[in-house]
This record gives sequence, C-alpha cells and structure tokens, in this order.
Amino acid sequence: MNFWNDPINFIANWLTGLLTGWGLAAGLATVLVYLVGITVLIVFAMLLDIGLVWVERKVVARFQDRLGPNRVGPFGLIQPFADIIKLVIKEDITPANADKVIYNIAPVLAATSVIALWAILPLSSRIFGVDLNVALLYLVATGALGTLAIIMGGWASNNKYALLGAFRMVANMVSYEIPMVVTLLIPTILADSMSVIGITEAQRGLWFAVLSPLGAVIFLISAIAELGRSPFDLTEAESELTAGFNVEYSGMKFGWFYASELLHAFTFGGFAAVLFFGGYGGFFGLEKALPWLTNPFIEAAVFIAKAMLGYWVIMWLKYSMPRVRIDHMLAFNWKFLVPLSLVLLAVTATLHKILIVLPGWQYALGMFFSNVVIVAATIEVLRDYGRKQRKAAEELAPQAQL
Amino acid sequence: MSIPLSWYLILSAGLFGVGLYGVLARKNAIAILLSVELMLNAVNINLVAFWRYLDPAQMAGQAFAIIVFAVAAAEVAVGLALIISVYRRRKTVVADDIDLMKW
Amino acid sequence: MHNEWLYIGLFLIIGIIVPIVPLLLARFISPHKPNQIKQSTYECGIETVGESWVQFKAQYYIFALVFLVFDVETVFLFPWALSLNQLPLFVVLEGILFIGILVAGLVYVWRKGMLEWV
Amino acid sequence: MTAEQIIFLLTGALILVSALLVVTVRNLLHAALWLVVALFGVAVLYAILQASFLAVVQVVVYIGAIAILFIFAVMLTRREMRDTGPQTRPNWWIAALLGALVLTGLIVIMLAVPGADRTPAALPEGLDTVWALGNALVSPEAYVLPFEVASVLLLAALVGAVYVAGVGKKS
Repeated sequence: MNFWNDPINFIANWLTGLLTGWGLAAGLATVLVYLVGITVLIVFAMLLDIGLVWVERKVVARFQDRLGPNRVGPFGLIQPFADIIKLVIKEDITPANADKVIYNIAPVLAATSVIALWAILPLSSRIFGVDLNVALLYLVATGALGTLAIIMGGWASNNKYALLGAFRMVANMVSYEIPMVVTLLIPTILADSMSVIGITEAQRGLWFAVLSPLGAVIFLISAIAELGRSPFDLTEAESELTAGFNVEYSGMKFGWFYASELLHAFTFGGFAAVLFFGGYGGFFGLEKALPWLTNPFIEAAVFIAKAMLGYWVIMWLKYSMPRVRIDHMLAFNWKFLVPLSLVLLAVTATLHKILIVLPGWQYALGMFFSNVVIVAATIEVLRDYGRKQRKAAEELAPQAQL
Repeated sequence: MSIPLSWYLILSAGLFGVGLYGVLARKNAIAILLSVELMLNAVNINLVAFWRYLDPAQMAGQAFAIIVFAVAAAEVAVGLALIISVYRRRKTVVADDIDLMKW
Repeated sequence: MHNEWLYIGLFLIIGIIVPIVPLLLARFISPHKPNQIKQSTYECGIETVGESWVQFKAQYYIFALVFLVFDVETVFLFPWALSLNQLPLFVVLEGILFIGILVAGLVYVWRKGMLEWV
Repeated sequence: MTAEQIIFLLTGALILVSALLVVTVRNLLHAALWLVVALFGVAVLYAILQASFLAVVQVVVYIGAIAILFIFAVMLTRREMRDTGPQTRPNWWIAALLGALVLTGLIVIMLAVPGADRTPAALPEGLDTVWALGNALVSPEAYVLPFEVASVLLLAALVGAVYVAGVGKKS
C-alpha cells in the first residue's frame, strides 16, 4: 500500500501504528484516528465553503454583467476572508422577545445538517468518510434536520415575517422531498445498492443519467427546491417577507445560514454527480485503457469538477429565473412532479426487471426510450390540458369585455 | 457488543412509564399525542432489541417495527387532524373540554 | 458495520463543534451594546402591530399531512427497491400495487380540492 | 465498563430526561422539540443495535415528518400554548403513581424474561440487514401482507385526516 494509491488508509494505518506504539489501546487509537480524519475532512469542507462564497459572488456578478469582488487580493480572492472577519466582529443582536436557546441552536443545527452530508460524500473510491449501506436515506435524514433548523429559527425570532417565511420554506421543502425521495429510488433500483460507492461503481460503464434522464431532471428540480434557492427561494422573498426566516439573525449566526446554504448547494451538486453522472468515476470504460484515471487524486479532482458543474447549473438557474409564487410552486410539485416521478419509478422498476436479461446496449436503449416516451406522453397531456384551459378562458373572455 | 438485553428492556419500560404519565396527566390534547409517541417508541426499542438479541437472521422484529412506524404516522395524522378540527370549531385543545360525547 | 455508526456519531459531534467555535469567537470579540430600539422586532421600520405568533392558514397543515403519509410510504419502498433484483417478477407488481395505493390517496386529496391554495 | 456501555448509558439518560421534559414542560413547542431529542436518542439506540435502516428511518419519519406535523399543529392552535393555567390535570399524582406502578411492573416482568442478561452474538457473516429486511417485506412467505396493509392503513389515514381537517376549496 502506498500513499498515492490509497492515501487515507495509508495515513490511517501509519497513525494507528504510531499511536499503538505509544501504548494506546487499539480502540482508543481508532477513535483518535477517526477524529483526526473527520477534523481534516470538515476543515476541508469549510475551506471549500469559503471558496464558494467567492465563486458565488464572482459568478453572480458575471451573470449580472458586473465585475464582482476585485479589490481585496488578486481577483478579489481574499474577499471571503474579509467577509468572515466582518461577520465575526459585527454586533450580534438578539431580538428582545426571542426564544433565546432555540434562537441560538438553529444556525448551528443548519450548519451541522449540511456538514453531516460530508460524512458520506465519496470524493474518490478511496477518499471518503464512510460507506453507509443506507447512505441515500441518510441524505434524506440530514435534510430533515435542516428543515427543523429553519422552523426553529423562524419561530424563535419572534417575528411574524420570519415565522411566515419559515412556514413557507418548510411547506416547500417537505413537499419537494417526495419527488426527491422517489428519484433516489431510481439509482437504488438501477445499481441494486443504497451505498454511494455502490451506486458510483455501478456507473463505471454508463451513467444513470443516460438510463434515466427524466429522473436526473426531477432530482435536480427537487434538489433546488430542497435547497431553497431561486426559483424556489421563498425564504428570501425580500419584497413580501423582508428576508424570510433569518431576518432577525445578524453577525456570524446569519453567516452560518448563508454558508450552509452555499455548501449545501455544492454538496447537492456532488450528490447529483454521484447519483446520475458517475460520481468520481464513470469514464465509460476508458479507465481500462488509461489506468491512471483510477488514481484517487485524479478521481477526487474529477468529482470536485463535476460537483462544481452541478453547483454552477444551480447558480445559473438561480440567477436567471424569477421567483415562483407559493401556490404555483406547491401545485407544480403535487400535481405534476409527484405523479410524474411515481409513474417514472413504476416504469423504471418494471422495465429494469424485464430488460436486465438483454445485452447491455439493448437494455440501455430500452431504458432511455422509456424515458423519452414518458416525456412525450407528459407533454401531450399538458398540451391537451393547456388547450382546454385556453378554450375555457376564451369562452369567458367576451363577457369580460362587457 | 457488551450491553445486556435487560438494559434495553429497562430503558424502554422507563420510556413507556413516562409516556403513560404524560398521557394521563397532560391537559392539552397535542401533549397527549406527544406522550403517545413516546410510548410507541418504547415498544419499538423492545422490538428491535429482541430482534438483535434473539434471532437476527429472522427479520420479524424489524418488520414489526416498520409497521409500528406506519401506525404511528397514521395515528399522528388522524389525531392531529381531529385536534385541529375541534380547535377550529370550539377554540380549545384541552382534552377535558372536549366532552360532547360524554354524558 | 458498527464502526460506521461510530464514525457518523463522531462526525456529528465535530460537526456541531465546528459551527459553535466562530460563534463563541464572535461572542468574545464583537461589541455588545443592546438597546431597546435595536432589539425590537424588525418589520421594515414600522412599529410592530399585534403579537408575533400570529395564526396561520390551516392549508400549511394539509400539505404537511399529505407529506407525512407520502414520506412514510416512499421510505418503505427502499427495502423493496433493494431486493428487487434478486426476487421474481411479481415482486415488481407488489411494489406497483403499493405505488398505486399511494396514487389513489393523491387522487383523493386532489379531487377534494385540498391541494388548492385558497 | 466498556465504551459501548458508556455510550448506551449516556443515550439512555438523554432519552429519559428529554422524555420527562416532554411531559412536564409548559411550552408545547419546547415539548415537541424535546420529543425530537428523545426520538434522536432512540435512533442512536437503533444504530447501536445495528439496525441501520431503522436508525435512519427513525430520523426521516419521526423527526422529518411527525415532529414537523406536531410543530405545525402547535402553531395552528397557538392560543392554548401560552395558556397561563396549569398544564397538568389536578389529579396528576394519580397518573404519576400509575406510571410508576406500570414502570415497576414492566421492569419486574422484563427481568424475568429468559436470558435477560444475555449479550448478543455477532451478526451472521454476510448478512445485509437492509437487504434481508426488503426480502422479508416483499416475499409472500414473510410479511408482504402486513406491508401492503400498512399502505392501505396510510391511505385510510390520509383520506380520514384530510376529510376531518378539511379546509380546501368548497366544491
């Protein structure tokens, strides 16, 4: 075993050997090694988060035809550190009637719910926290903690706008959780595994985005809603809700809500890559010809690049779409996404079971075309519905002119 | 794994007792439902502990626990809907005041 | 298997400590001069009217309710999806029956007009 | 005392203390949040028991859905929340007595369970509990009927609850 092929295990073994050499019990040494590994991973995530602040500000500036931060350091690279110093030395104002304990717990919980995702994020086949066999449900569980953080923050602020924002946000998040969970079932069926490593390894030859493009799209939409980003950013409806559930937060407490939102977006970009775009691998069998592609560092670079791309798509949508009204948003979910995702799940499960006996390319073609057929049928149904709506509107129109 | 089975049983008995106290003593109907959740969880701890300690190859305990999840969800959904319905009509969630069916 | 959860537990503990550290740091180095105006509830500069814990639409509750039932059912589909490959074809039908029951609930709620935002 | 026992005792203490707070705290929203803590503790117990599927489902279903529903209900019936009167019935001591009685009775019964002091054997080699659970839930000789009945039960609950709480557009 050498460092370049298996860095984590190499360092872990070396550290364990060192610690047991000092006379520590094996169990205690393992715990200490875990703690070191976890701290390094979380610190890496936090540094990445700081970088994301810069990326976000630069990208939004480019979308809006501005320059973005460019004064502090080269290309404004030091800007996020200045932001953090500002947030830390800012006065932290707690509203007089706030429920103080819950008010203070909420931002920590929001950050923890996102950081916890990094425990299962596979940066490479050898660099990851832990390979849970229920990883996809763990992903949903951390989302549940995030929901709780939002409602705690909104309630504890003792502000009607904050509470209303929290209510809307939670209604939004829990609603879109259903299509998200249903689309999580699709990689589970295709890979026959719930662990992120298992799902990535199953995509060595072909991405699941090819087998289930519709699933990937639904996952992306519901993930954006889960993140609470535009076009589903009811938390930040400045014009109607001041700023949503975090309006009373200031200083570093606000900073944690902001930072966790960015890290969450990046992490979901990563999970989209894992679930549908091959994660750290997915070179379509190219790695047989070029074995250096399976080097853990190359894999990690590929993974980060894919996650960044997913994050960029999320930003792209955020900065080019207007906000959706809450009734439209909930109707879009319950009357469109949920039925569609359930149909997709049923079709995928059936076809997968029937077609799996066929050779690989026929199987892939069948799965792909089933998605195309579903999309075509959906569009036809929507067109029919729209025609009926227009007709009804036209029949009403003459009277309206009177 | 060095925890005796009895520890789990005692813990779940304690949880059940606390839940029972809550069901009987709280006035607020929502608080009563919260206590019912505690009791259901006490049952679930026992089911899972027996699964692990007696026969882990048989999934009976876990399957039962899953059914208890479904029952708990159904109970909360209907129970809270009833409470909200009563609240909208009579502006109260105190269980003692909801006595229309009592004579 | 067991160590995985130990790892997750330790991860959660560190994941709680890391956000707390800057908050504590901020507590020590940031100024703290509260006054009544500063601590009042922010409502775009207008004086707060009424109490803050206002009554909400029961519609939010309906959505949470529908979500609860769907959440429980979709979570139950995970074991089904996992064991799909090793089991005979009729297992798929069981799952589709399960999904069908779920859709029936959705259709009922839809037809009752509960998904409208009135 | 092993590390595992210490973790168990800490979790158990957390569960019991937060359960006590659930049934005694005056503010209902705080009671709901303490319930979340207690349920999270139960999830930790499932993880110790190596029932990983149940551990995450506990968080997803109880904390992610049931607790949220409770919090919504508390906020919808908020007027009672800051009720100044006592939150317990006048005869709460009977309830406490009954609770204590049941507790002692249960402990006596449960300690009489054959093999109550046993420690578990290691899980059979190569047993994937999640896969085995899925297998058990869908195979006809195991629990496929309860599985489908559970979905019917949830459908009935959905229909009933929506009907009772009905606030939708009047048709």
